[in-house]
Amino acid sequence: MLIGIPKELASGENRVAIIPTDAKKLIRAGATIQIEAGLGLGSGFSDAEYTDAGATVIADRNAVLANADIILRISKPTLDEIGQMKSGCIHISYLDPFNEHSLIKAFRDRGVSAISMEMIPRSTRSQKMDALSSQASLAGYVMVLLATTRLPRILPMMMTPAGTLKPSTAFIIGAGVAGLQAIATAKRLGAKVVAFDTRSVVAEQVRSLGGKFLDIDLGETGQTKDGYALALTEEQMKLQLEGQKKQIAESDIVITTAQLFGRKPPVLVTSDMIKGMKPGSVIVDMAAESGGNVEGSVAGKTVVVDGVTIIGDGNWSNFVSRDASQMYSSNLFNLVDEGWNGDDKKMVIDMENDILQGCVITHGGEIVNETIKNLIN
Amino acid sequence: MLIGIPKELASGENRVAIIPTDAKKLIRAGATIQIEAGLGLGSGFSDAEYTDAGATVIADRNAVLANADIILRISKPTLDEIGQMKSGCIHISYLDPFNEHSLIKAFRDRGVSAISMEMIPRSTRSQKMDALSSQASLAGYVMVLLATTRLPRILPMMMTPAGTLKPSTAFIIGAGVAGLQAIATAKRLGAKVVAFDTRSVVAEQVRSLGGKFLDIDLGETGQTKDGYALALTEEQMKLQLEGQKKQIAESDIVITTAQLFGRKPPVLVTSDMIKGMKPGSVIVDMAAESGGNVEGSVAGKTVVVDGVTIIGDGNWSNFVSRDASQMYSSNLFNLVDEGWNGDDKKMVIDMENDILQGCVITHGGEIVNETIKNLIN
Amino acid sequence: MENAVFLAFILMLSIFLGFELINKVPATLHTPLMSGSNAISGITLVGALTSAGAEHSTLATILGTVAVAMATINVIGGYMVTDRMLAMFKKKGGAK
Amino acid sequence: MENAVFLAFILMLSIFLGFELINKVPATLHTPLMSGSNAISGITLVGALTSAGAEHSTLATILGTVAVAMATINVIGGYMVTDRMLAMFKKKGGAK
Amino acid sequence: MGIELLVNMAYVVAAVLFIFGLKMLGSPATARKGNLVSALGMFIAVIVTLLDQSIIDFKWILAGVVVGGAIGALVARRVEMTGMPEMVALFNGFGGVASLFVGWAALYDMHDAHTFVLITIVLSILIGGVTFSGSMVAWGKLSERISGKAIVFGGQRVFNILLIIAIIVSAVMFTLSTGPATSIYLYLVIGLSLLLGIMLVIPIGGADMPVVISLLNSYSGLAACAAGIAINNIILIVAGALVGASGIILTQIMCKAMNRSLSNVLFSGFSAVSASGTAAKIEGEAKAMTAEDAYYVLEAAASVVIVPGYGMAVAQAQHVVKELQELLEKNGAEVVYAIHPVAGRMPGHMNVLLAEADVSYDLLLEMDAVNPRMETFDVAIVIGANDVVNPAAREMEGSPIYGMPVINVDMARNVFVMKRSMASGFAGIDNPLFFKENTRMLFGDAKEMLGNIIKAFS
Amino acid sequence: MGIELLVNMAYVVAAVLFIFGLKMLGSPATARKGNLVSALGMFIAVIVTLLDQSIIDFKWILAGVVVGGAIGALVARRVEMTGMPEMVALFNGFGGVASLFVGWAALYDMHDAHTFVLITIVLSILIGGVTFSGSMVAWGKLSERISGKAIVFGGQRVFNILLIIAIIVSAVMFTLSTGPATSIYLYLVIGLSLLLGIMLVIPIGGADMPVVISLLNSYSGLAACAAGIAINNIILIVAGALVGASGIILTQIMCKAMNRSLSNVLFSGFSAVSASGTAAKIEGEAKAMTAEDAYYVLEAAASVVIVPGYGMAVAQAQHVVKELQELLEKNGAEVVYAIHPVAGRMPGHMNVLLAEADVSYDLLLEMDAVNPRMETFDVAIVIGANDVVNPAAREMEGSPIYGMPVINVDMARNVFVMKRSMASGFAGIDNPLFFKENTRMLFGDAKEMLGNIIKAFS
Ligand SMILES: NC(=O)c1ccc[n+]([C@@H]2O[C@H](COP(=O)([O-])OP(=O)(O)OC[C@H]3O[C@@H](n4cnc5c(N)ncnc54)[C@H](OP(=O)(O)O)[C@@H]3O)[C@@H](O)[C@H]2O)c1
Ligand SMILES: NC(=O)c1ccc[n+]([C@@H]2O[C@H](COP(=O)([O-])OP(=O)(O)OC[C@H]3O[C@@H](n4cnc5c(N)ncnc54)[C@H](OP(=O)(O)O)[C@@H]3O)[C@@H](O)[C@H]2O)c1
Ligand SMILES: NC(=O)c1ccc[n+]([C@@H]2O[C@H](COP(=O)([O-])OP(=O)(O)OC[C@H]3O[C@@H](n4cnc5c(N)ncnc54)[C@H](O)[C@@H]3O)[C@@H](O)[C@H]2O)c1
Ligand SMILES: NC(=O)c1ccc[n+]([C@@H]2O[C@H](COP(=O)([O-])OP(=O)(O)OC[C@H]3O[C@@H](n4cnc5c(N)ncnc54)[C@H](O)[C@@H]3O)[C@@H](O)[C@H]2O)c1
Repeated sequence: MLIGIPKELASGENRVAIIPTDAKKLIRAGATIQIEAGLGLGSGFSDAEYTDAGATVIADRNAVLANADIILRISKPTLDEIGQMKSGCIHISYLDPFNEHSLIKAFRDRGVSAISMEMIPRSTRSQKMDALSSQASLAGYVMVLLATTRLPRILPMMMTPAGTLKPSTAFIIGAGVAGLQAIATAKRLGAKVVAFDTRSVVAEQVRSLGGKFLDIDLGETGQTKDGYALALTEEQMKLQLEGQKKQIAESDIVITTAQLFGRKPPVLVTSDMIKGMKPGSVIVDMAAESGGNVEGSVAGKTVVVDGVTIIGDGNWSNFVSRDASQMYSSNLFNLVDEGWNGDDKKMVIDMENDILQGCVITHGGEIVNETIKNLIN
Repeated sequence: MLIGIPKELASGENRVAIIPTDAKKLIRAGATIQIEAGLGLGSGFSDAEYTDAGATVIADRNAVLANADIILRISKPTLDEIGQMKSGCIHISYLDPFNEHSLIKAFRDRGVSAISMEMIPRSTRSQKMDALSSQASLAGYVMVLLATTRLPRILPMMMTPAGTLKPSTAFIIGAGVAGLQAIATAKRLGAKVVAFDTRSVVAEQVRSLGGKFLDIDLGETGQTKDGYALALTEEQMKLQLEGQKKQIAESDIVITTAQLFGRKPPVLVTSDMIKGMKPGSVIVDMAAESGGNVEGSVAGKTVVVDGVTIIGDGNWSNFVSRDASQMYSSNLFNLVDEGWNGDDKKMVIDMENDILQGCVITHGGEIVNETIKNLIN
Repeated sequence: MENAVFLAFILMLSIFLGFELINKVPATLHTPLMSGSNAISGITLVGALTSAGAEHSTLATILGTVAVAMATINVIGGYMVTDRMLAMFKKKGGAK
Repeated sequence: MENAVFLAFILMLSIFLGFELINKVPATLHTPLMSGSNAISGITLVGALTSAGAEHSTLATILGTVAVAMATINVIGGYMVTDRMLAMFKKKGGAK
Repeated sequence: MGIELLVNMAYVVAAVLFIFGLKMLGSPATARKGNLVSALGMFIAVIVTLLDQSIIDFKWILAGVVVGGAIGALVARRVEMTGMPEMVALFNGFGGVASLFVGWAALYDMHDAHTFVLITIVLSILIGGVTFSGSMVAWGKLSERISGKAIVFGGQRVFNILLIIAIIVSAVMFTLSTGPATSIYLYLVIGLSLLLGIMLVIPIGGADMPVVISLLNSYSGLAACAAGIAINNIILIVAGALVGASGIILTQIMCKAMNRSLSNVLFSGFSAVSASGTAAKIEGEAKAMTAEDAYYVLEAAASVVIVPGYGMAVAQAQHVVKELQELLEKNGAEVVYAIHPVAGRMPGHMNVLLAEADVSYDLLLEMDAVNPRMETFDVAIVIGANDVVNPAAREMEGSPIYGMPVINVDMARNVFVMKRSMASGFAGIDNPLFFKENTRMLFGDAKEMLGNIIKAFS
Repeated sequence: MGIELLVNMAYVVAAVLFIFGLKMLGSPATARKGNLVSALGMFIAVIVTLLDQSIIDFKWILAGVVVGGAIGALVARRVEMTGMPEMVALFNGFGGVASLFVGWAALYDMHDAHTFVLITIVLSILIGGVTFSGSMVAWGKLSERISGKAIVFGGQRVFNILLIIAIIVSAVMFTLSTGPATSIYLYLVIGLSLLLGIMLVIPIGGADMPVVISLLNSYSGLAACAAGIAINNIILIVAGALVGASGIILTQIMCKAMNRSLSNVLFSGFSAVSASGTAAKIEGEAKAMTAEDAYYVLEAAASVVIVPGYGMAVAQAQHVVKELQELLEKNGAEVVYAIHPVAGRMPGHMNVLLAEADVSYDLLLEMDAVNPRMETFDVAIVIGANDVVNPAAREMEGSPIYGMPVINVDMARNVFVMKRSMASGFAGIDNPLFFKENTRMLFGDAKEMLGNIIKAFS
């Protein structure tokens, strides 16, 4: 099977879908690989490395798209690009299937099997393909570091001849994959770390990283079988905001990670709370690009509001593009490998496979994912 | 005595010489304080906080300079400003006395007692006034964080479902005050840390922070009684460069801290070595502003050379201006306190005091510091 | 003084001493120690010897002879087995 | 059996038992333990009683009486002092 | 009299050697030498006894010694290492029967039918008999000649009580009677004591046999002691009492190592009749272990792999883990960590914690690097991990984690699992690892448990 | 005969109580009860002795008991707590002299001059005498009635050898002689043994007296034992032997706690004559301590301040420090850290390390917060710090660090200093702290030393 990997188009995107090591593995498994020239430069992988791995470098992007039996990439394609693909080809990338209805329809109509990386189920066995997790984990690290370089203070405590510098406090709202890594990173740097999450099961996990869990009694909350948080009632939302207020005022860094995949993120930090913060404090809004947890955050930008810096850059893992590429590439490889038939040397989409069941959106000219199908029709 | 604190003029300087807490302490000791309006804004201290502490806020900068019996600040003054000062007034700031000869002469001629913060002796007892140390320590922290946000990798090792991310390696050249803090910070973040210094006594200190000391046999090296490194012979310099080469090629982050107060810093990383580094690697040149340890570093700028990012921003502690101000202010307070006469409520320059002996450059219309006197005459 | 007094003291002291001798024994030594002290309990051989050799009566002699044989098995076997166990133990300890 | 045999066994067993009884004693107990076992060594009082009361000869009686007095000081004083020491110890331990 | 004094003084020496021998047997470094010391004591005691003038005829002695010695030596040399405990049971039984015979023979050596002597005779017969038959049952159970299961039947308790009463009655009658009646009561005591030994041991399960043997060993010491009093031989008294007392202590130590009380061991069989005992069965195979016993294994291990999981994070045990690692290394062992990619609750969870504890990166191995050489590890220590070491992922199709690669700790020679209970982990599934032959559970908070093991490295 | 048996069986009970008493005295939890148990044993022994038919006249006994009891009770009640050790010495001396007298009196109670009995008599006199005079010297030294210094003179060794020969000769002559010569040799033995006791103890320094007293205590047990053989009293024999043996062990334990050998304690005085001993003087005052002893103090402490320095960093002891903190807290103590601003080799050095070990920030106090309440801490543990706790900064004008504020650990009740040697720190100056009355040095690598203390918390 011919695997094609086009360059990413989004501006500033430095990550790459497949790194040379994984390209080599795929080739060893029997695949042929064509990449667009200059594919890995953003993460420091030269074309030569891909050639060494056995891939062919092609300057013509359209050719890459048109030839491929499998297309591997990070961002969703344009409608245009879908038109260039072979019917029956497999396209794997982020798709944002809850919102990109026209894209899904285009896939269906073109007969392309579209796999959405967001829809990989969150079972223990599928973790190795779970790009949301792998990238969120890096995001947690990046967000803390970005906050740190913006903060006019240091995180750790220091007792020095020139007086004692008190430790900074970091407050992490949402202790999912990104939140936990943020807790770990801030803790490493010596900050006092406090965290909150609506799922009370994570309190133990926060403590297992040396963080303090902020106790706010919201009454009954819960999580889906995939571990996602359920939405709060309006009453609960109010309780939460009230309960966080004091902690936010006392914190030097606030990081919100309640992205809530598939839903609009809740507002967790209001303008009012921002006014209550110390000048120079920093807020990182992980969800800025999809609507934001923080009032006044601007997607893709860092702004200063009332003396408080609000970082809403987004695409966090792109800051550590090389490692992010390695992880994403590994996720893709594992996914292809899951469907790989070693005898025929091709990827087969077996709708009995519980992992593929979850993430294949269109297949054989149909929308096969129930949730998306219901949403679109 | 009237203490005057003018605003800092250097562009981008956010630090402040005296923070409200220390202003209050000085006033309690019997001083009167006048500050220039807007003094502390860069570090988040409002004029109101100074007023609360008992200081007077004056909009006219010239008045602040002309009234003061003691002037406290960070950067050296302009020649102009010296002309506005009272004769017999005490001026405390960084002075760069080895290079700023005309400044020193102006102080002498004006009859101002100029104290150079760089010249505070490095005895155990004077550590609380040692601003070079307090600021260098913060610089060590800042340099690592700046490097980290530029590096397309994360520092710690991570074994995840999406593969294992190897830990990054940080190589710190010069394990003085800044270097040690850089070691500690990189170590905290989970990097493999290797360090080198020409003073072999620090090997144990490096290890005490969990770092590895790179063994290069330079033969006899040494240090002054103040703990400063002696200059290397040409032969030794060659040995060092040779010995570091491999380590630099293997490192993701290289931080050079060999500022060598009073001398031109040695070149420790050559263009050649930079070419040998992995794409995306980061070098921080602490000494960039005073000549640089790294070939190709640009003072005050971050540049990319051969795929390697070279950070030469300088004024490192200014990145964490609030904590830096607190420490510098504490240093100044301790220095004034050292010469303070509680009965007369004034600062007396006692040339018997071994600390003042070291740092007072001009006094009573004379250049009193022997080294500087010899240099200028 | 009467024999009984001495006996009482001796019994009392022996029992206390027996209690005190065994303090903290690693689990690996439980079986060897059991086996070793079992061999000591073969001391009854000494009694058997007197019974077998004293020629009091045929029955006593027969009983004594059987007792000697039995006790000897206990003594010889016990010490040898213990030694084998401990030899193995030593080897394992020495190997590392 | 002869007394000497019994004596030998009893001595041997007592001495071994004495060795085994004292194992790991915390430093704070060194003095009380010394004092307490010193009180036990006042057992010589029992011997003194027989000497003083048996009326063998005047000298023996005098010696015995002095011995009784001395040994009683040892016994009474010894136990009381030990108890005082240990009481203090307990109180300190209980306070925390 | 000269000779008798000599003999007795030699007995003192023998007793001293026994005491030293027992003491030395209690510590690994000196145990083997201790056994030799005690054997030397035995040798001296036997030799000087032969000097005793009351021994007139050596031929029977010779016969007994040769036959017994040959059998003992042969059996001791032949037995498999695994058969050791049953061999001890067998030897112990022979010792018991010897005491029984010595006591019996003493009957015919009595100059005056002193009640005191008669009591000691009946005691030596009684205890010797119980020791003998009890040891034989224990031997049968261990060598699987008798079912290793606890054999129980209704009314057993009542029967035993009646048996004991009968024994007491016959013993009393024996000491009071004279003439031919003596023999009848004698045979009754012998028969009933044999029966009692059987009754006491059959309701105890095979797994508890070591404790029973240790107890019976203590009894055989007491039997020798009683026989000694009967025939007025002081070395029998002293050595017997020593063994009797030290045996009791050893028995108690062994019970403690199994986390049981002695009475629980001896009488739990009875209660098994009433409790149906099926629910207990499933868990029954997970074997718990104390920190101290774990220490003895670790102390002898040459290579150890540590597998941390979420429980290490919860217990915040990373610092203690590092300490154990250092101790093991100082002890000459190779130590590595095997990090499963999904261990913990976030990617890199274990890395964060182990870096905090300053564990060198070089020691952290990926699952794939460790699994192929898992057989070479003496011990795998699983610290608060569960799903990531669950062999069900390999073995049990249909398990929710089937197909996920796990760290195959069950292939290591020994597996120690530290967790607080038998509870399941994140995936909520049972873990067959806990029931494997080579797995031992160290129940408790990981940090405390590790602390206890570290303490044992004195 | 009935009564004699009763008395002797009561003696068995008394012996059992002594054994339990001794055992219980060895552990803090049971010590006080143990003393009562042993007192009960003594009470029984004394009471049943009075039943003995050989006692005809009670008046002298009564006189002796009343006088002795009154004195003993009075003194025991009056003595200051600090005077305890000397009191024990005094009592012990009385016990020794009592044995001497009992042995002596036995001479007049002998039915036949059996050599064996004579030997035991001379032994009881000899040992009793040495115990008495030795104890008196020890008492004098402790109560400062005699100079506490080791008293030595030229030829002392030769003199002592001659003395011992003389004693042996007179003792042998005594056992062999009859008639009036007996008395002469007897007096000789008594006199010489008293002299020997003095000679043995005077060359030992006051600080070593507790060990000497413990040894003399063991002797007084042996004296009682010898007297017991002489007068054929079994409880004297058993109790005496018990005390004799346990006393030796206790003596050895005490030597070990002082890091000395017994022979070093007993004979070091002699060598002092040759060595001029001035250079040693300066260092002589720094008192070393073992980890185990440190544990006993810490175990009883209610508030502890930990002062880390560069040595903690070098030893990488931060994790162990945290563990000790947790153990102390579990034990009910308050623990804080006092961080000196220049501790270590870079600003915040201690913070970095303690954060790595996850020590809560709330426990880190600045120097200025700790110094005012330093007196309230039971123990200050200085871990590899030196300059920052150097009182010379306060006290010694002209010292290079004069005027620098330091952490005033010397004001705490006890100070433990952990470092490898007496070497100086960064500033290169000596530290008078090490020589203070309330300071104990724990020499060794900080990590290992802390590990040892932690082990003691079992
Ligand atoms: N790594 C990730 O990114 C990630 C994210 C989400 C979920 N997961 C899932 O989490 C699981 C990770 O496996 P795992 O083996 O690390 O953990 P696990 O399967 O959840 O097992 C952890 C075990 O630790 C024990 N434990 C808890 N506290 C303890 C304490 N204080 N002391 C001793 N033991 C303690 C628990 O048993 P007791 O209660 O009996 O003590 C529990 O069985 C996988 O199923 C994985 O899929 C991983
Ligand atoms: N904080 C700063 O920024 C800075 C910078 C430069 C210099 N200084 C100077 O450094 C000094 C700091 O004072 P300090 O009390 O922390 O340190 P210090 O005075 O240098 O004393 C450290 C002590 O630790 C002991 N030590 C070393 N390794 C050890 C080990 N493995 N285990 C146990 N003990 C060990 C050493 O004694 P042994 O050899 O006997 O073990 C040494 O005396 C001050 O004089 C300060 O002025 C500080
Ligand atoms: N089983 C697996 O293998 C696996 C794989 C990946 C993730 N997971 C689990 O899924 C869970 C969620 O993962 P995620 O990080 O991608 O989730 P997410 O991005 O949807 O949400 C981030 C966090 O925000 C929290 N949150 C939601 N609303 C909030 C509010 N109002 N206030 C505060 N916090 C709020 C959520 O509970 C979640 O913890 C995690 O617990 C993770 O462990 C499991
Ligand atoms: N006694 C005190 O209280 C006190 C106070 C402050 C600093 N000090 C000591 O002074 C020393 C130097 O302080 P600094 O950091 O300000 O010095 P610095 O800024 O002059 O130099 C930084 C480091 O670079 C090193 N260096 C010089 N040439 C080098 C080369 N060619 N290659 C590699 N490294 C080279 C120096 O040895 C020094 O460690 C430190 O050891 C510090 O502990 C002592």
